[in-house]
Amino acid sequence: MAVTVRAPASTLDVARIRADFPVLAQTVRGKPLVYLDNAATSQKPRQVIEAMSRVFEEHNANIHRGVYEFSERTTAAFEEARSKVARLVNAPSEREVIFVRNATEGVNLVAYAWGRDNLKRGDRIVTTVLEHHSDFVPWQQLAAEVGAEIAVVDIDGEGRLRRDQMSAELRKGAKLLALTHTSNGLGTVNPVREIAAEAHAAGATVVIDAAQAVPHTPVDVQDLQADFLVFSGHKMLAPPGSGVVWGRAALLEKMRPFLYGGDMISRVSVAMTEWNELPWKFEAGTSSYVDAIGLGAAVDYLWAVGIEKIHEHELALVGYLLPRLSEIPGVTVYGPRTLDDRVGVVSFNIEGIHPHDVATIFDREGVCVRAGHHCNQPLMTRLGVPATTRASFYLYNTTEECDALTRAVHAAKKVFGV
Amino acid sequence: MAVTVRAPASTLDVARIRADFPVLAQTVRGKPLVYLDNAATSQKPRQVIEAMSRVFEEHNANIHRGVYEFSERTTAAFEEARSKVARLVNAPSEREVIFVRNATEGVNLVAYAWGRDNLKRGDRIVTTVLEHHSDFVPWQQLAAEVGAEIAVVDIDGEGRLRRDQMSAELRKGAKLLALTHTSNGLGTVNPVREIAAEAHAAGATVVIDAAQAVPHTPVDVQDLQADFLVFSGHKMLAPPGSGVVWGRAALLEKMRPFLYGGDMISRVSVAMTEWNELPWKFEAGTSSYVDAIGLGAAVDYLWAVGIEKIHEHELALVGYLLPRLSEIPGVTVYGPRTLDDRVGVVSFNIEGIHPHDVATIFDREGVCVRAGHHCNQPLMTRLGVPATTRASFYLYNTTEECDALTRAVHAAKKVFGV
Amino acid sequence: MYRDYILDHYKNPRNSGELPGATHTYHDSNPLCGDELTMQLRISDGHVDDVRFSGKGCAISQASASILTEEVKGKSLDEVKRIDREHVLANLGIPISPARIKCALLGLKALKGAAWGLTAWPGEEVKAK
Amino acid sequence: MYRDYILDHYKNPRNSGELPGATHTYHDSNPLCGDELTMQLRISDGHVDDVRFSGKGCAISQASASILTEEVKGKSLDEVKRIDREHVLANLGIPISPARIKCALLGLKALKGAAWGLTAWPGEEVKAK
Ligand SMILES: Cc1ncc(COP(=O)(O)O)c(C=O)c1O
Ligand SMILES: Cc1ncc(COP(=O)(O)O)c(C=O)c1O
Repeated sequence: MAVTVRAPASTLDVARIRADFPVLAQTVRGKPLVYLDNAATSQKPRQVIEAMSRVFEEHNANIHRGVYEFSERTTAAFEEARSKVARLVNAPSEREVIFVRNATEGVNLVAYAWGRDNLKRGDRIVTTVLEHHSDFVPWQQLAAEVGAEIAVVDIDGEGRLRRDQMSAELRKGAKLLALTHTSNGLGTVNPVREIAAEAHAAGATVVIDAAQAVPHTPVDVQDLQADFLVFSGHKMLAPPGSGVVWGRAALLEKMRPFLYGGDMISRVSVAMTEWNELPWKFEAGTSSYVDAIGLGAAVDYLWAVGIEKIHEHELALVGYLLPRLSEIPGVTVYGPRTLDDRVGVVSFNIEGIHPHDVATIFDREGVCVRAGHHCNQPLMTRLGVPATTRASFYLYNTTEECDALTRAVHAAKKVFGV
Repeated sequence: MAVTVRAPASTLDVARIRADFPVLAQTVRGKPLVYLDNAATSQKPRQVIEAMSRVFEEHNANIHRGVYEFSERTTAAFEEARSKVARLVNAPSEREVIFVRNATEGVNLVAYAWGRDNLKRGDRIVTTVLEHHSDFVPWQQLAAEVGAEIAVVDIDGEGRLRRDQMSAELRKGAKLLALTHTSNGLGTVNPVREIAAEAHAAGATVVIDAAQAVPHTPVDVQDLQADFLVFSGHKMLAPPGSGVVWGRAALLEKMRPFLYGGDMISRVSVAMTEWNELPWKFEAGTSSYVDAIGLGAAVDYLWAVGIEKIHEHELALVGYLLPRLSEIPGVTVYGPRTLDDRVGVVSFNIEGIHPHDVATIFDREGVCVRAGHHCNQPLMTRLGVPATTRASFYLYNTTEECDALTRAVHAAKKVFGV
Repeated sequence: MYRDYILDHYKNPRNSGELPGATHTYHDSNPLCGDELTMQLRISDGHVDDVRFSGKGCAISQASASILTEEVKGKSLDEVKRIDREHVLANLGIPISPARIKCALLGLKALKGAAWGLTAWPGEEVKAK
Repeated sequence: MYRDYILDHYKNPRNSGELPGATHTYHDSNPLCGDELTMQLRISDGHVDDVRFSGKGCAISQASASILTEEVKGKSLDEVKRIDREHVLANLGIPISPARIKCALLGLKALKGAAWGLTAWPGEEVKAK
């Protein structure tokens, strides 16, 4: 399969960026670390690691309820992180930004607190074969519980959503659209704004899984016309434990809470409970406030570099890798063959070698890639493969690392004699 | 109110312990920090802070799914933390230890995944007026949803559970007992083992809120005969974001999952999903693995010091403070007046000064205490006060800090002329 | 934070108690502290003829409410509606720490609720059980 | 990890295919990798008369199963039931990294399932929808 693409130029000072990431100086079995598993999780710059340690070392205290300076300082840092996230996705109000553990908990929050009260027998949920399990299984289970139907829109041969099918499904009527902004398996970017408009016209509420979007491209919840949007901090330089649900205040206010307990209440008596205001109504118990503060520091870092520039940098790497990888005999690349509407995810297989064997051999070369179903089993079934090997980029990756990857492909072929 | 108690001797080398906690060297408004809000959250030793940074700096990668060395190392560290937690509470198997964000999420997990399928109209839930909102509101809301009844057992004048009433309520029949091991508002320790036995005899499932127990006293889930037990890492030297549900495997296996998504599945197709094995069936999406690894380091630290010794140290501080505080005119102390069955929590009020004003004045003296309802509104209503001032100890506190507290009481009285 | 001025208003609240013939009444509370506060206005000809507050709670909330009642007497309803947070905080004449802002502003919230004739604060309708 | 020995078993699996007259059959899989494996035994007089496996997946899982089939032929059912993980890993003669252990042991799991006459692995009954 020959692929030629016009690679845009990157304007990032990658050497300087790499110096901020202590882990990138590590070696694996004596070889330099080539970390190409960013769609699974990103590495963290020292600015984030230090922002977290600083809380513990300088003013740690539980937030919101303490009438003393340390608690006030920690609360301020936590709420400041919320403001940064709100600005990042252009949320109309910070009240709409809820901290959760990860994108998965975010989808579940919407499914439990909005879905159980708003979906009923016979209602239709429209989703796609590109969804990560985290944006599929919660809806599948909710549908089974309430008796709703699920329509799963297919992709074309290049891994792009079948827009015709999507429109047709929405025209049949839908109560909910659950759509991934960006596919973690193939790197496809969906035309969310257009589809959301059609979904709204059909009367559907729109939930966007932006776990692979917010880290890599500018995302504007108002421009997309989403109703809910979820993402995970750990894929965007922040620690695991820092996830976000953004939701329209008008919807969040009408919803029942999800988790019950401390901090999300305003008043509790034996007989009844009043809820706290947004966003705290959805944050029960002690928040992962240090993780959230880490996310705030990550947003600062991404802003300073420039998210649009990061996107261009990743496309430059895809533009570099795609033709080189595709020309190797026996290699099949899945997903978009051009740079339009895609991010820095490259999924492929080598004929005659199982992806797990590929990843094991790569590991010996210091190259970290993912091999498996990528929490995308319906997509794997659709592609007719048990698994793929996936390389995914971020701001610190280089063309030299792409070369290391192609060298590793040759090494694997040699071992297996294919 | 005169109180005399025989204070046990502490055998901790507190100076050495304090040297491990960077935050304790801080000053507040020029005065040494006196941190007495440990029931809200604890401070962290450098061993924990460094264990977390080390992951980010040396081998960060997403867990469970990566076929390369960094992922394997991080997975091993995460699962090792689980083993440590299992040993800490003497769980029969690591499969029974589920990582959640905090105790609150833990109770909600049980309420959603066990409660919704096992409680029905007319069933009785027995609980107590000592419960934290996190072990009360989830049951109150579930009861309202399914039509179950809630019986709330009272306390006596010293803040100890009315055992007679508890037995009587259980004898009436109960499907669920939700019981706090240790009161965060008063420091009372409940006779959990005896009550659990009565609850089992009545046919009830037993959920224990051990958020204030595991950090301060040895807890053995097998000895207590609990069915579920929850606690939070951040109250025991670990970061916020590291909570635990322990549950009997036989119950966990029969339960539906709670959160749906990546990692908690074994196989997903468009039509159906199979769940992963325990404990991962209950851990959807990317876990807060760095927080969990921090909890593992915290367990190591607590073990090295000795949890029984920590308990004795705290009782020594209560034994020192209680008589000195009680003899100040206008001070009312709530909760047990002896050292039997209690932990290092001292709740009090000063006549004529609202607790929030007390805490503000204390803060100017560098003394951090909590003022408010402590997420214990039913208990406050029972005590007939809007709020209390609460000092709570941990392994690094000293008798000098108790003196700073009593000096601050006098300062507050002087300001208010009472 | 506890200047004599504040403590004096706390211990000897002005315009405290029940207001006979009140035309506007609003109750608010701060469940976190257990502060409770009711403001009552008697309006005639669009002006505050008389004002009273009653409540219990911390020194900051009670003193702030007391100071506010002194100020609004005789003001027009429009003037009352225009009083803002900054003004109330400046009136107290002391730095208020973030955790205590709600205490300091409870009186203003109740006053506004009364002046606008509200029955519940927008967005804070009881969402119970 | 990929010694010639392993690659040879992967490319030229021994005892591969369908076993006519099988008395014991067990299928297992590793959804994470997409590995699938069926073990079939023909037991007579308490001994393994013949054995076959079929499946698809990574080199480690397929080679490990192939090696195992060579070993069990002629063994008593009791001996087969006693084969343990350590033995299988030692048989492979290469260090297996933690993430690949499941691959290396899939053949053993299917063999045990067959030998014990299981229909599903204990604790892994399908808990769907
Ligand atoms: C007894 C008790 N239960 C539950 C909790 C809730 O803990 P978290 O906020 O970590 O969920 C607390 C913490 O204040 C507590 O003291
Ligand atoms: C598109 C997409 N959605 C959801 C998720 C789930 O993210 P998390 O595991 O952080 O909840 C991922 C992560 O793999 C993803 O790529």
